[in-house]
Amino acid sequence: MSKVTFNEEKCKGCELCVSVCPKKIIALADRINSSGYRPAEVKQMDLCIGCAFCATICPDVVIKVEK
Amino acid sequence: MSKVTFNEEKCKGCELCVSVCPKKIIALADRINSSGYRPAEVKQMDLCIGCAFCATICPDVVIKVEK
Amino acid sequence: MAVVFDKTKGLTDKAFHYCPGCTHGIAHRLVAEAMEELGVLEKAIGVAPVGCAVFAYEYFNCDMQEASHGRAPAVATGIKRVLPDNIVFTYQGDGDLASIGTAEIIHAAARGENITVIFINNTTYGMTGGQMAPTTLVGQVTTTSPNGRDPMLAGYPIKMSEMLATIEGAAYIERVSLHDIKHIKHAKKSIKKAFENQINKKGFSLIEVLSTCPTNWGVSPKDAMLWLEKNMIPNFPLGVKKEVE
Amino acid sequence: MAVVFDKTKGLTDKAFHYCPGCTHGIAHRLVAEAMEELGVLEKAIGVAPVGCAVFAYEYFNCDMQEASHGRAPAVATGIKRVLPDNIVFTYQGDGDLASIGTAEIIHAAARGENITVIFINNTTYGMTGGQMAPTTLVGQVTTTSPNGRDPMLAGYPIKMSEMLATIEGAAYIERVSLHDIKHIKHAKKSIKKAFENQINKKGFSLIEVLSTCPTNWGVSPKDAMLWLEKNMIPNFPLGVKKEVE
Amino acid sequence: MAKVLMKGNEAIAEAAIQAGCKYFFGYPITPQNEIPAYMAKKLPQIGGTFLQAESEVAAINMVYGAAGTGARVMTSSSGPGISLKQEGISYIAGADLPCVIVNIVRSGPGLGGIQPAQSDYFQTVKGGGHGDYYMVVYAPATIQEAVDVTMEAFDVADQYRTPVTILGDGMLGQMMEPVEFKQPKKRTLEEKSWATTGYIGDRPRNIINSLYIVPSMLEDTIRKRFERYEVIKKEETKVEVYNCEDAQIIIAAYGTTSRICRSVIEAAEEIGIKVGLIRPITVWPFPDQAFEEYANKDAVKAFLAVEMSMGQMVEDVRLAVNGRKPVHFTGRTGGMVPTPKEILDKIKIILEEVN
Amino acid sequence: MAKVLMKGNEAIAEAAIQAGCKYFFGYPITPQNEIPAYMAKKLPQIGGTFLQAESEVAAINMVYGAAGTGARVMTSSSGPGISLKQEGISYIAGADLPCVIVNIVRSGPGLGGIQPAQSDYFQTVKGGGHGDYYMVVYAPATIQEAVDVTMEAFDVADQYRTPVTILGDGMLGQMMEPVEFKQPKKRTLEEKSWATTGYIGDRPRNIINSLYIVPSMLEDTIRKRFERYEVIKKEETKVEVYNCEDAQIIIAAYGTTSRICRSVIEAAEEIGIKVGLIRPITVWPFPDQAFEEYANKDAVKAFLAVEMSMGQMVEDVRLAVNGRKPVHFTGRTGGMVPTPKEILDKIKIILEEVN
Amino acid sequence: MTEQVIIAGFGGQGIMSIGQMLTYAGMIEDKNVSWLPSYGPEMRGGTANCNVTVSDDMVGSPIVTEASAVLVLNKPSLDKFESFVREKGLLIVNSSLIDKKTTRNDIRTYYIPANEIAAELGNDKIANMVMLGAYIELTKVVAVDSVLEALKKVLGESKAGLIPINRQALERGAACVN
Amino acid sequence: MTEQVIIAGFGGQGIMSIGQMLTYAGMIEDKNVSWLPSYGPEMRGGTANCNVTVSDDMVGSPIVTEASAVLVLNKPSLDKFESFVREKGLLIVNSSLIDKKTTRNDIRTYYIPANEIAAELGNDKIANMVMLGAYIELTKVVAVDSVLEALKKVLGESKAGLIPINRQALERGAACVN
Ligand SMILES: Cc1ncc(C[n+]2csc(CCOP(=O)(O)OP(=O)(O)O)c2C)c(N)n1
Ligand SMILES: Cc1ncc(C[n+]2csc(CCOP(=O)(O)OP(=O)(O)O)c2C)c(N)n1
Ligand code: SF4
Ligand code: SF4
Ligand code: SF4
Ligand code: SF4
Ligand code: SF4
Ligand code: SF4
Ligand SMILES: [Mg+2]
Ligand SMILES: [Mg+2]
Repeated sequence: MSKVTFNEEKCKGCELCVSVCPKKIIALADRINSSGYRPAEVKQMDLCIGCAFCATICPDVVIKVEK
Repeated sequence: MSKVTFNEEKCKGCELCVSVCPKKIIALADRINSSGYRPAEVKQMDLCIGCAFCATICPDVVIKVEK
Repeated sequence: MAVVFDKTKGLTDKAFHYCPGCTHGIAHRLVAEAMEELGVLEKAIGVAPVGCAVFAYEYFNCDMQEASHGRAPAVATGIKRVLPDNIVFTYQGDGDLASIGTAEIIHAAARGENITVIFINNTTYGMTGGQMAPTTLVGQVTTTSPNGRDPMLAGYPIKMSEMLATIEGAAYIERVSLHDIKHIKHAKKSIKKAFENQINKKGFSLIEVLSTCPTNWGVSPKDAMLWLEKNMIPNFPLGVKKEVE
Repeated sequence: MAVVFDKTKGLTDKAFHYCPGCTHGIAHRLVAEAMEELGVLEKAIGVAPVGCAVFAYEYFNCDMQEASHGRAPAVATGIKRVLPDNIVFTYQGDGDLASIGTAEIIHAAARGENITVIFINNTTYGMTGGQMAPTTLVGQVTTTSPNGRDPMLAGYPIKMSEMLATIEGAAYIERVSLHDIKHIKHAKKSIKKAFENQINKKGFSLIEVLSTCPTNWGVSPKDAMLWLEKNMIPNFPLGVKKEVE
Repeated sequence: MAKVLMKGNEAIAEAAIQAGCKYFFGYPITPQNEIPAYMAKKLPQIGGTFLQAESEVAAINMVYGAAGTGARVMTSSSGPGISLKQEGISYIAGADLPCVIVNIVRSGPGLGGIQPAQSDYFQTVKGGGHGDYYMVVYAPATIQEAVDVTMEAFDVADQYRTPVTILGDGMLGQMMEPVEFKQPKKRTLEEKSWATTGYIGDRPRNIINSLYIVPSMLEDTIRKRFERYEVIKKEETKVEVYNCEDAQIIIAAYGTTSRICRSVIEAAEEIGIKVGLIRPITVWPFPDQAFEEYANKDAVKAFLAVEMSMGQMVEDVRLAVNGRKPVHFTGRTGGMVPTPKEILDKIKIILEEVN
Repeated sequence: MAKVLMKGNEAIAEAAIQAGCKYFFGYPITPQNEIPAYMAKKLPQIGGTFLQAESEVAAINMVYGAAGTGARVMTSSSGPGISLKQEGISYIAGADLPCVIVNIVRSGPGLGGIQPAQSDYFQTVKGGGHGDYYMVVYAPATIQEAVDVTMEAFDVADQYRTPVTILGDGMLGQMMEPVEFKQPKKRTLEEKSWATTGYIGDRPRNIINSLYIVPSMLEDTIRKRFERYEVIKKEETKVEVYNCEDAQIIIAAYGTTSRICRSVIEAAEEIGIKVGLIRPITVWPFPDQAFEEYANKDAVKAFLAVEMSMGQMVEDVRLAVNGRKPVHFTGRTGGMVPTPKEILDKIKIILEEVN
Repeated sequence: MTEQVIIAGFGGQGIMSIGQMLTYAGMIEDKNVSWLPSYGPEMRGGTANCNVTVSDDMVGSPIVTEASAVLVLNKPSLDKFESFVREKGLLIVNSSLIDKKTTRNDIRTYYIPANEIAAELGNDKIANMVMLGAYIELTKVVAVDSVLEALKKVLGESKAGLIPINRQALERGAACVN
Repeated sequence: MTEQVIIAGFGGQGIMSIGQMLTYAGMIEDKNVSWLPSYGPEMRGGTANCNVTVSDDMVGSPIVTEASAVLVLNKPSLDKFESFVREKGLLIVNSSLIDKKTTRNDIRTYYIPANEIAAELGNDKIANMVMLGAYIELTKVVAVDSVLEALKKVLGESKAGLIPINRQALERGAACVN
């Protein structure tokens, strides 16, 4: 199993991670961070394969991936 | 026969005309023009073939060639 | 559990000010990772441009100088001539490098200045609100080409990499893209090589990075990636334009 | 008796201030003859540079503007955009065009500005007493490369024509030489074509003219011609670099 | 024509077009980007040309070329961009070419900031470029005035063959106010017989040039230009004198700062202090006379220059007042805007000192 | 060390080298070409670097980069080239970088001429670049003095983290006089802990920058810089006061012009007129005090500023004299040099007016 | 009458446009008006605000330092601009996004659930108009009709269809303070 | 003693170098000196001139407007600088290249066939030294030996072989005015 953590306060909700996740498990949350963005989060962490595509494309260095 | 005339006051004695004349008939005069240069002149006009090489290379538009 | 991916030490903790989805952020990370991996952060001196990356001096975790618009290569030259053993790089946009800074980049290349240049081509002036850049595509609408870039009026986009490749002093010129994972990974390798060249005193290296500006293109970050792939790459073919062994 | 050769009406009667044997004078005459022959003197507006040819405005028998150092292409652009049907040309040295004016010439080419550029490459800054130019050859001694141009310090000479030929907006780029009669005659043809292109609205044309500077090279005018042939031509190959039909 | 609500930058651009400006060469920089954007949209519609130059250096030289053909032409920029234009401006002045330059001032030095400032006064008014020359410089306080002086600027440029600068600031450029476009009073302008338009054979060749290798000839051209400057001083100086009768303190302020000072005048009135305002509308030529006049009045105890800078125009105020009354300064810089309260406090201190 | 006969330009270059300048970035322009030529020859011999930049714009930015590493660095130029450097100079001032700029003034505006002039005074002294800043400006009158102030300039630049300009003119650059090279008085200079030399982990990252997007922060940096300016005014102002005791007329002149004025003093003496000379050696900071002192003396009837310009420094003289005495001006421009006779004639006229 | 208003919120909340609308409306009613935006490199995503003056007299300084009214649409704006309201002035808070209450009691404060109301009206984007409606109702500085006329000019005739929903938003805002 | 000299001729006649030599010699003798060239874009081929001051006092203006002596080596220079000689001053004319006579009779004028003498000495290039010799003889401003020492410094030791011919030139010049 893999673990993906988001530095939520830095996320800008650009959805690039959403678009590249091969497992389609990332989506924006409903809450708003202090900059006014809806941060991304992994909906089903157990499906994550730790490919780090999300982290590779994230322009704001929001994501940490462990495996 | 050809005729080559020099606008002596403009000549700077650079000898480029001297160097390209196929007939080797151009040389610098002994006199000095008002800018302090020895102007070029044709020594044996009768040998001139009117090729205008001299005029073509003259950087100061000193030379007129007639044929 | 092993860490597969984490923020590089080459970046400070400061949050980027870039717009959501802007690939400037990716480019920053790749440069920072390359420097960290090569162990040169401690002797690196970066030169930030005027452009959206103007605050790069707050992000790269090394000594930085903020240059005036377009003059980063000259500033880098001044640094490198004093400190030839340090690692000096510039990070510049297309307005900065391909427009106002044309002379500076060309002559840095011509001198074979042993520096690394990261050139972010996003076909527009992001910072000032989306004006036409020298790299703006034909037909592309910007605030200063409101009817789309008309080559009769404003000419054709400049291919800086191809032009710089004609210069003898240039050691390594490559154009890369950030529009998908595969290309991002390749871009990383190229950027790293551009720094390695400097370490090995090979001379002037420049990586042109095709990048997005979702804000001024008026599309979503995801669509911006697609637009880049579909419109920019045909106009700006990827690949190594020059490499001296 | 028929006149085989006489001063063109394209030149005023003012004597050139150039040094003895300097080929700037030949280049002037060729440009003036081309304009006279094409009948465009009356609608020509020339732009003089800063360099030895700074007084060109006194010699060309047409309206003239004197531009600041390196900016002749920008000045010409300003003129041509107002008067698209006039004939606008610049006459620039290698310091002017290939150094300080790099950005201006490249962007005029990129815009496909419909102007004619005469580029006098004499590998040095004649006017200011013989400093190194971007086109100075490796090893060439100048006042600012007193031990000969060292590529490690100052890079390699720039081949402007080759570089400009990579630009889409450029319609016609050729390098010619003035070192002997044959080449002078060819140069004349090329210069004339560069003006014809403008008349036919083909866009940006530039003729790079290899030229001598006997004064700063420290040789006689005749030896300067030989030096040009022997040293410059191998470094700056003659010929058409780009021609759009 | 009815009033329209416009951004300062756009209003200036529209005013230029209505004044017959058909050519614009510029380069983007905040806070003046709406000017090129407006020009890019509008000029092609009237058969003019907008061109984004590769740099400010190129832009000002394109202006030089176009102005040399006799066309009405404009450029605009701010801070760093205006600095880059100094060589070109000096050439334009030296070649006696008419053109209009808009400077929407941001804070400096260096990259500084993009908030409004008035710290380019010296650069604009004393000649940031090399050599002996001046430009006519308008410093409008409202968008309406910006429109009016921009339209006039083209006439003045042509009449005296001089570059003219519109000195705004970020605030003036970015704000919106209602404006009306009215043609300025008609001037009789000479034909531009000096322009390089192609030599048709019916006139001598024209040459646009600033090089005079013989010093006495260069001196002659400069002296002639300075004679024209004297005429400009006489004919074109503009100033607003407000509430100065019986004023104890007279504020000197231009541009948007003067509007803040107006609020101060009311506030001062309320606490029994009579404050006047001399507002240069042209900062070159500087309205010396207005200052001289009030410097000689007994009621006036002191002058106070207020600027968004560390104190630049204050020197011109001092020169005009010439020691007859104390001249004080207060200001903010770096994009900070002085508040009415700060200014009023300063006035109180001055009055205490005086009494 | 024995005296050597040197051209002004070469002497300045040698002085810089002896002051520890190891880097020079320049671009050719008359009349300062001997400076880069000298540097090109000498710097490689001492392990330094001479680089001919692609333009003045590039040169000043190379200076910025090198100065940012803490190195002693210089550039030189004239007229058009100095104008092109204005953006860079403003950045250098805004980033608090020390460096030395040599301006061997030629006549302007525009391409102008290459003969000596002093018409770049405003540009140099009031800030030709954008924003609130000043530079220390030395205006030497002899080649010896040029050498002395050049050597001092590097120390002053480092001590106050400011650009320093040596304001010469074509005459000073081209003439030869005997000179001696003496180290200036030793100053204790702080280490350049702010320099970007690579972050070795034992100090915080260093950043060379002039951008402050928060106006209050920008204002803070500017105010701090202006506090340093106050110290400079107190500590570094230099002036020569010559023959001013009992003088009826005091001439204000700097640089080579002041030498012409010296000849006038003798000539005036001969016909019974007492003329003094106040010669600013720093034109920024301007020696206000010297003028104030003599403005208060009864013997002094008037001041006369003499310049190779249409009158620029005269404004600083007026500001210092502040109306206490009349301030007159005479000058030549365009490369013309005022003659002693002209100046003496002017003095006679002034005295007639006064009496 | 001189109204000096600060309107502040996130970029994208329509801060600038209601400011312009108010200014336009003032002009339509032949009042003296000015609109001054804050501008900066961080416009995107960051906070946005503008100053509007509507007055019977000539507008002096376009900068509002002592506001007759402040409209805040997000929390950072409340923190930043609360103190700008002059004594007895008006503070209008978008309570949909701001859970905090003002600490000042020398001013008149209204809490408007602008986003909720906008959502009810079926268009998230018109929360700004709800806020404006409340402000106009409280001050009567301009007539609702003038705002709608301004809107027409701004939107262009083609989007005239959006007028009714905007009117509703203004009215719902007004209703909140009645 | 203050000597203010103008030396003028064609470029290439060695105008600048005799000026420098004189200046150098003055410095060797611990006098106050200055040398000021005319400079311009037309140095080549055009006329060249320089101003030299040698004085016991501090040098004021390095520009010579009222010359104690003028040395002219070609005709345009005579035309241009004749008027610069102050009353009772010295004018030295290279009569080899200048057939004209001066029109002034308030000054002392000497005509030296400098080029002929140089040709006699077998080196066309030292006509300038002949002129300088005449000048020094007339004014004694510096010693001949000082000039030769200056020459050594300028030429460098390697060209010391040229000293004798230069000494001869100076002497022949001096002889012309004795
Ligand atoms: C001399 C100067 N000119 C103009 C500007 C204004 N300016 C700031 S950023 C920029 C363009 C940036 O575009 P680019 O280099 O493509 O970077 P991007 O924002 O697209 O990343 C301009 C013109 C400036 N600061 N200085
Ligand atoms: C801005 C500026 N920089 C420098 C100069 C000085 N300058 C005059 S001519 C010249 C170089 C000319 O060289 P080039 O263009 O090669 O012409 P050439 O004289 O060799 O024909 C320079 C640097 C100037 N006039 N203006
Ligand atoms: S690591 Fe891969 S699978 Fe896991 S969330 Fe990221 S992109 Fe999706
Ligand atoms: S890519 Fe990064 S910034 Fe964008 S939504 Fe995902 S985590 Fe957030
Ligand atoms: S025309 Fe030909 S042959 Fe006659 S002189 Fe000239 S070069 Fe010689
Ligand atoms: S080429 Fe012309 S200038 Fe040269 S010597 Fe011959 S005629 Fe004279
Ligand atoms: S404006 Fe464009 S380039 Fe700049 S940060 Fe935003 S998206 Fe990126
Ligand atoms: S210096 Fe050189 S280029 Fe200039 S005129 Fe003389 S020979 Fe020609
Ligand atoms: Mg860009
Ligand atoms: Mg050249």
